[in-house]
Amino acid sequence: MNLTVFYLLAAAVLVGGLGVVLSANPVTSAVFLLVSLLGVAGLFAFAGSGFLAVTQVLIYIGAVVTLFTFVVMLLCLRDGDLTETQLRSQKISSLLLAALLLGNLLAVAAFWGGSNRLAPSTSLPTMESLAAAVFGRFSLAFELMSILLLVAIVGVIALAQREKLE
Amino acid sequence: MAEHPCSFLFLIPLIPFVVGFANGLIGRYLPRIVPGASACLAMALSLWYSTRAVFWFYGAPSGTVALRQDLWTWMSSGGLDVSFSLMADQLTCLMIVMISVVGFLIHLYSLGYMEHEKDQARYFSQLNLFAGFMFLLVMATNFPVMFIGWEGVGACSYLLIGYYFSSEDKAQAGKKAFLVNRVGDASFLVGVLVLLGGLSSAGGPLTLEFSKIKARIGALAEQRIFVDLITPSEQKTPGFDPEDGGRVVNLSPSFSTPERDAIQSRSSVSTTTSVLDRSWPPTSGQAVSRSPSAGVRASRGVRSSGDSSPNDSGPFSASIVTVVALLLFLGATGKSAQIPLYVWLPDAMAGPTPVSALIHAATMVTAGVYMVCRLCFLFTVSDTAMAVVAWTGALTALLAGIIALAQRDIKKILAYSTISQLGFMFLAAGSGAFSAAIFHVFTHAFFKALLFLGAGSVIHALHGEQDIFNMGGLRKKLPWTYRTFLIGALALCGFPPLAGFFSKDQILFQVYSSPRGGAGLYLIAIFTAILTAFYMFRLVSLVFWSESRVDRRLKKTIHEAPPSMLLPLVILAAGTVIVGFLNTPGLLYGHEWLSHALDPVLGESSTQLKRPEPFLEFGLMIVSILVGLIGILTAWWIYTSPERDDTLAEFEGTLAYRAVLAKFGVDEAYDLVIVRPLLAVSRFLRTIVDETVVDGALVNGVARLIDRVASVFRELQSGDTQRYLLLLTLGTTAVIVYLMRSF
Amino acid sequence: MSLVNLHILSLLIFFPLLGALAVAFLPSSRKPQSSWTWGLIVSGLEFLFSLHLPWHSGSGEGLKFAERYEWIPSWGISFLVGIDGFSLYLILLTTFLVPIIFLMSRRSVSTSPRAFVVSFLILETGIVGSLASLDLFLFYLFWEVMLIPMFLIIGIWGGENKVYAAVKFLVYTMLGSVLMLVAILWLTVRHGQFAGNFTFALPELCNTPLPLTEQLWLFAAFGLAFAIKIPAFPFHTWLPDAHTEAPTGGSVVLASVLLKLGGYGFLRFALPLFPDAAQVFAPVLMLSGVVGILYGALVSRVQDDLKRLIAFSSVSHLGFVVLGLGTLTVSGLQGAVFVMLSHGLTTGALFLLVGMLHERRHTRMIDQFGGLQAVIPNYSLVLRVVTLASIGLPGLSGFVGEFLVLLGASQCPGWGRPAMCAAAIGMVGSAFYMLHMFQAVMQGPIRHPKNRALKDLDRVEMGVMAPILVLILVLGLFPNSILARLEPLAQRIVETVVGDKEYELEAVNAAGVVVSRTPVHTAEPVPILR
Amino acid sequence: MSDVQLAHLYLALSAILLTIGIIGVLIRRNLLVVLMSLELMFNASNLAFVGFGRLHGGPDASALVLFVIVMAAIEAAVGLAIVVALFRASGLAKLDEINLLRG
Repeated sequence: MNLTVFYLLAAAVLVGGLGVVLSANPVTSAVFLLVSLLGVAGLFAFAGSGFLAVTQVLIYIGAVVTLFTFVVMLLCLRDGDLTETQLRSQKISSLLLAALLLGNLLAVAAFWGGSNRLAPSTSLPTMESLAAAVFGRFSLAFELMSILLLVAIVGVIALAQREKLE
Repeated sequence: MAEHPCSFLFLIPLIPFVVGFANGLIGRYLPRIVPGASACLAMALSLWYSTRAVFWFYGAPSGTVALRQDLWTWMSSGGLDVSFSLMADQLTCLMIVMISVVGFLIHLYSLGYMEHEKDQARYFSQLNLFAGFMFLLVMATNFPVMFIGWEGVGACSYLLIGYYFSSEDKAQAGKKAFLVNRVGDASFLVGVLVLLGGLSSAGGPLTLEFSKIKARIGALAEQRIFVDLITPSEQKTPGFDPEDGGRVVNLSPSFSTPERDAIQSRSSVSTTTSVLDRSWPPTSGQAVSRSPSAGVRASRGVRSSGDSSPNDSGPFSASIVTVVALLLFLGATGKSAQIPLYVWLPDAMAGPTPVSALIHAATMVTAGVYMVCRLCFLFTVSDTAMAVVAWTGALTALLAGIIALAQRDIKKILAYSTISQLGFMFLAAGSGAFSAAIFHVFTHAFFKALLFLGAGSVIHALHGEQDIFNMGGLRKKLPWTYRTFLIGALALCGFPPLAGFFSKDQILFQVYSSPRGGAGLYLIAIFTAILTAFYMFRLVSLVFWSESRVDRRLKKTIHEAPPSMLLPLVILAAGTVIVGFLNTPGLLYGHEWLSHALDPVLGESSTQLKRPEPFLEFGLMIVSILVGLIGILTAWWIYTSPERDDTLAEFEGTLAYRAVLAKFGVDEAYDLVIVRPLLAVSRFLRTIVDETVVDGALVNGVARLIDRVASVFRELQSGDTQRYLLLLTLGTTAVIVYLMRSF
Repeated sequence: MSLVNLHILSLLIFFPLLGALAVAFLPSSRKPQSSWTWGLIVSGLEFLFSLHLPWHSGSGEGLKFAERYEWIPSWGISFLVGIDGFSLYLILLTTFLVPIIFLMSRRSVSTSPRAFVVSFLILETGIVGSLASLDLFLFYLFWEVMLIPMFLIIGIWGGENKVYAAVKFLVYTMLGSVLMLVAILWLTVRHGQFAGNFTFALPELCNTPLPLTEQLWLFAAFGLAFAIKIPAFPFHTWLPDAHTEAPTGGSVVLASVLLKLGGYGFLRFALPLFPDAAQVFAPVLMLSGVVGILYGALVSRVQDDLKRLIAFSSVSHLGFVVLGLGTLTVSGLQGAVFVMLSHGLTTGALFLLVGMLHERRHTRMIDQFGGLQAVIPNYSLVLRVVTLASIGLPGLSGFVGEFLVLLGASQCPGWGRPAMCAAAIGMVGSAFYMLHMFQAVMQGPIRHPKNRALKDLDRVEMGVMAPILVLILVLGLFPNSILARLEPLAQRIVETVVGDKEYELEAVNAAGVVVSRTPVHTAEPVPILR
Repeated sequence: MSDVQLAHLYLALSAILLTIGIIGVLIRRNLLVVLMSLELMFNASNLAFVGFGRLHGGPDASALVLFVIVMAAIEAAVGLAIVVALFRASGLAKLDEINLLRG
């Protein structure tokens, strides 16, 4: 049963991603983004780390995508703003390059010769172990991350101030 | 042979210097009379001290060759000590007395002449500075100190010619004078340094003191004497014994250096022997064909070639002396206006007339003659140099005399006559009659200063009119000027018993009879004497005798000069009458006092007849008097009576006349050959070489190259994030490919 | 040795720096006028301090006022300073000129005088430091310290084309000095290989036994830096731009002192360090000198900007310096130093005078002037004296140096004599352009009505010019005290270069006491290091 | 099925997703879409982490994913703020028209 589930989720992820990239209207691409992110969340759950799935749903769907949609609505881009002018040559070259990269990555994924020490698959990450890791070994990273958040908050506020800008 | 210390010599140049500086700095703020008066006072003091120096010198213990005062060490470098010291020997005494007397009189004259000028202080300060430098020049004991005076007088003359600076061409004349002089000065300096190089390569202490150099060259000089006198037959020199000549003939490498020098130096004889041959009209027909000298000449033909290159740093040889002498003489031609550097003197007449009288007639222009005579010991070593000096002098005298014939500007005529007289002096010096040259310097200082001052008072009376064809009939208007000017003119023409007669006659006689002179030189000189008499009395008759051509308006205002201008005229005229008797030839029951006085300085190196030839001398004397009379009378006959004007006019149409009037276009030639090409080259260097090649192509070219290279890499920093991502992806792919190569 | 003598040099080096800090940060110097006053006070005190040097340095050769403190011992870098005749007079010239520059710039410079004063004081530190330092690293440091303030001075207070000139100056000089840095490091490493210790101190680095080819490369690197600075012939093109665009003060200090550091560098470093290479390069120097003399004279004759004319005249005069260095004779080296001093005075005075004219008339084009002598007699008197001095009229300062250089050339075998003749022609050339300049500016009729209104020198300007004129006269008449001090030094260099003797530059021990040094390339390390 | 195969599948999926994101950033000019594509790339990396974590066990992978999610949130916030500011300032929402810093 599980492989079919995986394939469904993967399909959702990929379709969502392609939709994000290909849809002309930012609103639709936001919706597609939602789809793709949900798929990723499902994959997290499928991999057995439910906490990550929950976080994914809360932060991404709850915060990020909403934010995107707000901004899209806020800017209320007219169709004139959406016509994208760009050289075909660059598009083609980037597609080629992406294909090359994809090939390489798939090759890596395919031929990657496992790992010499396989962990017992029973040791799924529990909440406790995760908390211990985050506040123990990764405490420095955690602090830095919080500082980064603070900075980001301040920066966003500064950027979003209206009167500074005209 | 000692040098007697003298403690006040330094005052002679110092006083004019100090007063000159003071006038130059604060003179403009003093009452009008002060600068002139103080300047005259300074000159009077210098005159007093120079006369005192003369008496001190003759009161000095016997065996004194010179008074000397060592002030301080000017430069000491690499074994060469240049001491700032002054001296006074017979020659210097004569010069300083002349300078201070004439200088004082001209300062006095300037008081009257310049009284209407508003910037008197500058004039008198520069005049004083000039006097100071002139004293320094003649009192120097070594080359560098002499060079101070040498360049200083040039600078002062530059400043004084450009006194009326607000007119373009007068400033131009000043600059021209300085530049032409500077060429000579550079060659003078090079000559000194080559001499020094010769001394150093010869070993022994480096020195630039005249006396020491004289000692160093003395050995050479003595050997030269008898080499000179080989060609004149031996009864001229009792001291000459045949086996000496024999020893000179068979050269062998075993000779010691001075002897070999002597022989090498004889190499230059062969070049001038043709002159020497002709220089012995009656008696030397058989003297020339004597074997030894011929054999010597033959044996020397080969080795004479290598010696005479300027870079010859071999033993101190006569060839170096030749080079040095020629370089120094080029300097002399610059300072005292000889071919090829005479062109500045006529333009120098742009200065105020007293300046022309003092600097460009009496003192500065004779500095070259003084230098040659001061270094006679050096010049006489090289026959080439002596011949060059003599012939340059003769040709300059002739050329200037011819050009003077056609000039209309009264001062230009006098200027060219000055050049011509200087030519006479060099002719005398070059033919070994140094005392005669100095004697002519002395007399010429008096009567030429007199002539210039007279011309000055004429110009003064005519309010600046200088064209002699707009004058005439001034004999009545300016009686004193006329008389004094006439005396001067007669003296210049060598009319007895005035000063010019004795000096010029002595020169002519020496040139004719000296082994270095010769008939050719004598003929040129005598012809020039005719020209001199002619153009001088063309001047006199047009200015004073013929009826007046002055235009009406000026006629009323013509007036005799103020006493402060007349007094110097009268004194100089008196001097012109007197000074000739300083050197009355023995033939006229005189004692040639001056020549004998100068003998210690000039004697041993001047080649003169040891035995007087009365008939020859008397004959030449008569000839020169007659020549002078001819010139005077023709000039009078042509220019006094108006009915010859039309013949003159149609003569003035001829090509020859116009060529002479155009001074043979020498100035234009120099301008075309030297000045314009130099400026063209400069512009080429500036625009093409400097701004285009060196700066443009090389310096900024490199900059442009770097700029181009950088602009290629600049594209990577386009600021386009998407391009960055492209490159990033490319790099990642490359890395992965590299990592996956094993599969 | 008194306490003053022990520390006078570091005082002289760092006092202007402190002054600069004071001017920069003291609140009392907010007002422009007061910053000028501060600058005058500081530089005046500096001048007084520097007067201590000639009075207490006694006579004879050797280093005076030496100081040595280990700075970075592990790399053998030490703060090692000391002066002898070569540097003494250039230091005096510097400290003498800076107050004058402040006096003159006070009226002309209006934009941000504080920065002006500060950068000039820093520049003074750099100059004095590089003149006094005997440690190659220290020398390089001060050498670079000089560049930045000069760059700012040209680039901020300069004329129309100032940025181009400033950048050109900076890049050009940097190029040379960077190569010199490479050479310094190379030399130190090699010396370390030979002597077993690692030092930048000049006394130990002398007589490092290097093979000829290596010496040639190193000499070329040093020589390029110094030749650009002098500037010798092909490397001169930054000079006219820098001079023309720089403000008056900048031109003065550039012409009077900065250029001299090139010649000083040859005397102090290039010749003693690489004697064999110096002998090889001597004809090149002579050639470049002669070409520079004639080329500068001709080119400056046809300039139409006064400052450019004087700049090219500097090229011509400094050609004499290069020629004198190339002759490798005592007289030549003495003459080179003396030409540097005299040129520092005359050309500095010329730039000051041109600056005064520019203040009054706001142009430097020659054809804008003419006949000024009638309007401003005192100015023309001063200009005339300076002109004659710069022409090299004997009795004024210009002649002595040129005469000695020519003397040296005449004693130098081989190409000496031809070089001498060419240089003598160059003396005519100097009259050629200077008199042209004087006539065009001062004489002839007054063409431009503006010129009738010019006002003559005022008291300050006279007070500034008077000491310069007096110095010109004194140097011209009594040069021998200076020459006597220079002679043994020049003698020593000549014996080292020509006569293969060891260069006996006294070593300085940690206490700053001059001790007679033991030869470097003996087995045991030199005692004075750690 | 074994964890190894699953990890391979996760890796493959993350590779594809990453490529899609890159393509998005490369060929789209609309700032919002570019940002979304960035989000896609973040998620791709997360997938890779989770895959490895599944393989190796232990909490580290999850911790890293957590941090990456926070990073993504930050990035989105800041990026959107910039977009808004830019749009207010110049009415631009297109990447190639924003080149004020272009050298």
